Amino acid sequence: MSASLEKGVRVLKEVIDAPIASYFNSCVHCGLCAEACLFYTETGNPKYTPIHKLEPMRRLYEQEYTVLGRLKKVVGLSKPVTDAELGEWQELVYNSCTLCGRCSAVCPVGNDIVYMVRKFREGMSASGNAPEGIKGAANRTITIGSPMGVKLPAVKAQMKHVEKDFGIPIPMDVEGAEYMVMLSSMEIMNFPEYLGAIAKIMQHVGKTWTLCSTAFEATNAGMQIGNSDLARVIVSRIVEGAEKLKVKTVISPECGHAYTALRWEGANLMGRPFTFKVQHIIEVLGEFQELGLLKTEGFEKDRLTFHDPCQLARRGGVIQPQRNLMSMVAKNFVEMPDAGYMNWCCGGGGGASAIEEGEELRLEAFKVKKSQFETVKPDRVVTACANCRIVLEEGLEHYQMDLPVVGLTEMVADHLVEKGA
Amino acid sequence: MMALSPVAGRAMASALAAAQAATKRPSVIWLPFQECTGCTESITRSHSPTIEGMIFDMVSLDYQETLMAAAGFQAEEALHAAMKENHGKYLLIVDGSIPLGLDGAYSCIAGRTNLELLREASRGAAAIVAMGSCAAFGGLPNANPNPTGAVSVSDIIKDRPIVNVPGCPPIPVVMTAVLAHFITFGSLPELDGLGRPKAFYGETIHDRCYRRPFYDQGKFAKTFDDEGARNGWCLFELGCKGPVTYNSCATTKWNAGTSWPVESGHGCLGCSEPDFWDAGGFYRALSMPAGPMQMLGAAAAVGVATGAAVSFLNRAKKNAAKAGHETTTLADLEK
Amino acid sequence: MSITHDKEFKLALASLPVERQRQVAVAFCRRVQDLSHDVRVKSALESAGRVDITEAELLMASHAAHAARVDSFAQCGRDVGWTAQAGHFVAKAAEVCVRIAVPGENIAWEAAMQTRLARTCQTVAEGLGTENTEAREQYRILENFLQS
Amino acid sequence: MIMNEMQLLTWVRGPGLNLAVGIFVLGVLWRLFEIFSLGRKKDLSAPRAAPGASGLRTILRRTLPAEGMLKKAPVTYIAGGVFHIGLAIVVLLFAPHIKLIQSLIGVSWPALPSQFIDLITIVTLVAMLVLLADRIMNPVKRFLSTFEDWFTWTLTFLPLLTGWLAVRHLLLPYTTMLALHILCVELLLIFLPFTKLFHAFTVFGSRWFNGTVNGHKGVAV
Repeated sequence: MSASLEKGVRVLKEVIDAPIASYFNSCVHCGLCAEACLFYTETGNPKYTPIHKLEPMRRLYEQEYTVLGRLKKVVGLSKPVTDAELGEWQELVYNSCTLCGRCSAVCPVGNDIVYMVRKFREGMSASGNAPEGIKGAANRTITIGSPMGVKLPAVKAQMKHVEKDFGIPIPMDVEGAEYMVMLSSMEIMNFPEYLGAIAKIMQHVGKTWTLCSTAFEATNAGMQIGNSDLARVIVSRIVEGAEKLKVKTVISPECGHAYTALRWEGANLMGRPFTFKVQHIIEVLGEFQELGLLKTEGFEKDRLTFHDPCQLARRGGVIQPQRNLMSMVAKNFVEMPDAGYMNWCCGGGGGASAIEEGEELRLEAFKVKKSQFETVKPDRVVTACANCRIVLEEGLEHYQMDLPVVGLTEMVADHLVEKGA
Repeated sequence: MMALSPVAGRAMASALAAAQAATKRPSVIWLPFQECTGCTESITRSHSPTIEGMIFDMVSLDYQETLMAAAGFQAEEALHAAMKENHGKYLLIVDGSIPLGLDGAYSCIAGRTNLELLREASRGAAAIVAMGSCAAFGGLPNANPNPTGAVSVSDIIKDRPIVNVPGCPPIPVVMTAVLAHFITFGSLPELDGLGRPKAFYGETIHDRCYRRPFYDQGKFAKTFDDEGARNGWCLFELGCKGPVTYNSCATTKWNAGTSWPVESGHGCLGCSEPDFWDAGGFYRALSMPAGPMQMLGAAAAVGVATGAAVSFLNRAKKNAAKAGHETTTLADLEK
Repeated sequence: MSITHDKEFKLALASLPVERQRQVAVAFCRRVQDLSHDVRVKSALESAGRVDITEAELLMASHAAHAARVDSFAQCGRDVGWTAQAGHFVAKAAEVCVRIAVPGENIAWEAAMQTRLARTCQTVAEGLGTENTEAREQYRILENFLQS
Repeated sequence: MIMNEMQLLTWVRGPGLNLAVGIFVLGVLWRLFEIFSLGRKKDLSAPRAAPGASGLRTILRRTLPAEGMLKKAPVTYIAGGVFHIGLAIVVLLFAPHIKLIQSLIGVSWPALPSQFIDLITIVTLVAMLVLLADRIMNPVKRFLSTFEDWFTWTLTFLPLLTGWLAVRHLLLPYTTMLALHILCVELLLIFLPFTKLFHAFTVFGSRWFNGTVNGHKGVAV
């Protein structure tokens, strides 16, 4: 066994726990998870069946933690997991899984398949079997501070631009602010207007907020690649920043995985509960709305629909606030089939959009979004995840659909009553 | 006789008349082994044909300890004379099982073991009727732990045609009807896999039981004196073996068609089936385990112990994996 | 008239009719258009620059610019250089230039912002930080445009 | 010596059943320990809502198809549902079975008429055949299927079939069929803890784990 494989196997032995054991023992090969997975439904290739993506881990579990599995291995009925096999599984564990969690939502025996894929990635990454694309992102996040190589000067440049554009100062490193706003590299590079929208909203509701010069990047490639050690390094920057600035709440940006990394995995990665609250920007806006702090004027009049980011809705439990916000600013808001809890993934989550060789498959899987859109024929799509936004735009462009995609936060900001104006 | 077709009935009537006309009635020798005389008691209750009718008009019963007038040496003489005179032609009836233990010493007649007697008598027999469950299947003496080493006739005799007429005792008319068949046609009736005449052992008690509708409706007597019992509901739950017992009690009934066990309120014991004595208890429903679940406690204990041992090993393995954790660095992402 | 800050600049742009806005927006884009190597961007800008452009032509140009913008997105987790990102914002600006706008929209202002982002990306890529004079250059372009 | 049918029946009702139930109990306890003793880490993230009864809720909720799924896999859901419900009815509401359960644990309840059980058995058998056909034809199921899938299907199908044949007096004498029926049930009991059939137990754990994790996040599943 090569040293890297040995490491991967050791990591897997460490992460296999009672839920995983229970899940593997419960699977009856009913195949329903395939029907929930866009990579199967759109390609018809059974190898994309979610539970099959875990086959090497299942065997390892059986061989390491069950008496019969050990016996089977001894007599040669169960083959040991090899490096080549893990290499072969890379496509299944990364390219064709966005950790969207639809499989976990439909499994009749209750298996949380995504939970297992996340754990399997620990072993895949430790054994050197993660895709180059996510490896690069992890590398840049650890060494540079952002998966896309964004450094502080670039952030400052965008801050300055936004300050000019919106005419509102952007605070940085303000101690004792109520909110610490995180960004994703995607927003810094592609959608600086998000930062402007935040500035506008915070000014509108009269809350104190700040960016943090040592922790502006919210995304966590360590989690996407499935390595807790690296994920911890990344998340600890945010924790240190938030504690240094003594903020009450850290706001995760319009980015699904950043939210999961910070909100649900963060404290577990750190090994201690957070001293601050973590909220997605949509949750924060929802709270402002409930408190009556958001005064809006006018409505979007065209036909709008909302694409629920998986990590926000299905895996994060935020489903209603975005709908309340939509209704606040849009007259003609229509829901797609399966919207909300069972919404279909854009196809680029879980690090998948960082994998170049997976693009063709992603576009194939995008057909499901296409058909969702075709059913309701919206004029524009609203979402709350920068990655969804780009993956959607690319897919729509590929299928020649003229359908603009916009961010919810910006849309809300656009409708705020200008105070004193 | 119920199962004979009208054609057979007519043939039989004329054959009987012919047999009567013959000067000599066929010889029948009845050997009693490890038995209780219940079978003899039973056959004397036959009403159609009656035992008297048979003995006087149809057969020459040359040896039957209970019924014959002779005893002791006279009886033995009669036996040997009949065997010699009718060699190859007589019908041998056996009731009771044959003990093999202690060289057969458990049951002897005139100083000779049953085994010896059976071997001797079978040599000249045209056919053998194993009358009653003991002769047919070993019966009660054969029940666990079988101290006498009792076996059935067919366990010993392999070279003669044998009819098994099981029952404890067999139904009287069944016994006489089998004899009548042999006398009339000179052959044995059609037999099932266990050597029983199909005419009488072709269907289960359950199939012909007048209480069957209650079974189908799920109406069961729970005790022998509850309302269900008074209403004549199914006795399955009280241990009735009707579903696994092949016999004609439900149709021929007993005592000249008066009644039969189930009609009188008791479940079938399954007395005409092999090993009925050891079939899990008379009052235990067929669907119930025959014995108590003795292994449950031990199994649970072993299960918990194995589980605990495996858990211990698994936890040790997992902890070792944890202890061996080396913080992953970027370099580790490569092979 | 001399423009010295954004408030003035924005108001001045907003007061222009859409066609005039488009012209000045194209002028802003011309300054940074070399940062994009996409022919679709260049042709969209050329179309936008024509005063006699029809709505159908605008629509076509808009599709081309849109495709160029989407193609040049910095993908989540991908290593994207700031130079390439500058090109993305040029494409975005070009898309604004060929938008069929309704009165009240300030496409010139939007284009100005996107071109400034493009310029910022370029200076970030060159390690010059955020120091650039794009805003001042835009004020000058507008001044000239208003005088002509 | 070859057993006669009554001896076979007596054996399967006696020592055979004893052995099978013993292995079953042993296996179930062992496997439950083996699986659930692996433990899991406490979730340190702040819950959105108290998990409350989310685990129990999921245990119940997952019995029905998830939103929009029935249309995607009607055969699996309908035949699967019919099979599970039918099996439960036949196992738990047939008078002789109740009698058996009563003798084992002392609890009993009213039975259903045997004609009704007969009908349910036929429906269940058909549902199982449909599921088998689907396993052969459906590309995903065929792809996932291993020896164990075919084996466990047979293990489940045989007790139903032999039980039905015994009650109906078909094919073999009742005694033999009853003995075979009990024997098949014993095989099922023996293999249940060591095959995917063990989902009969772990399904509750799995649903509960999934439910509590989601309850923690405030997602109702």
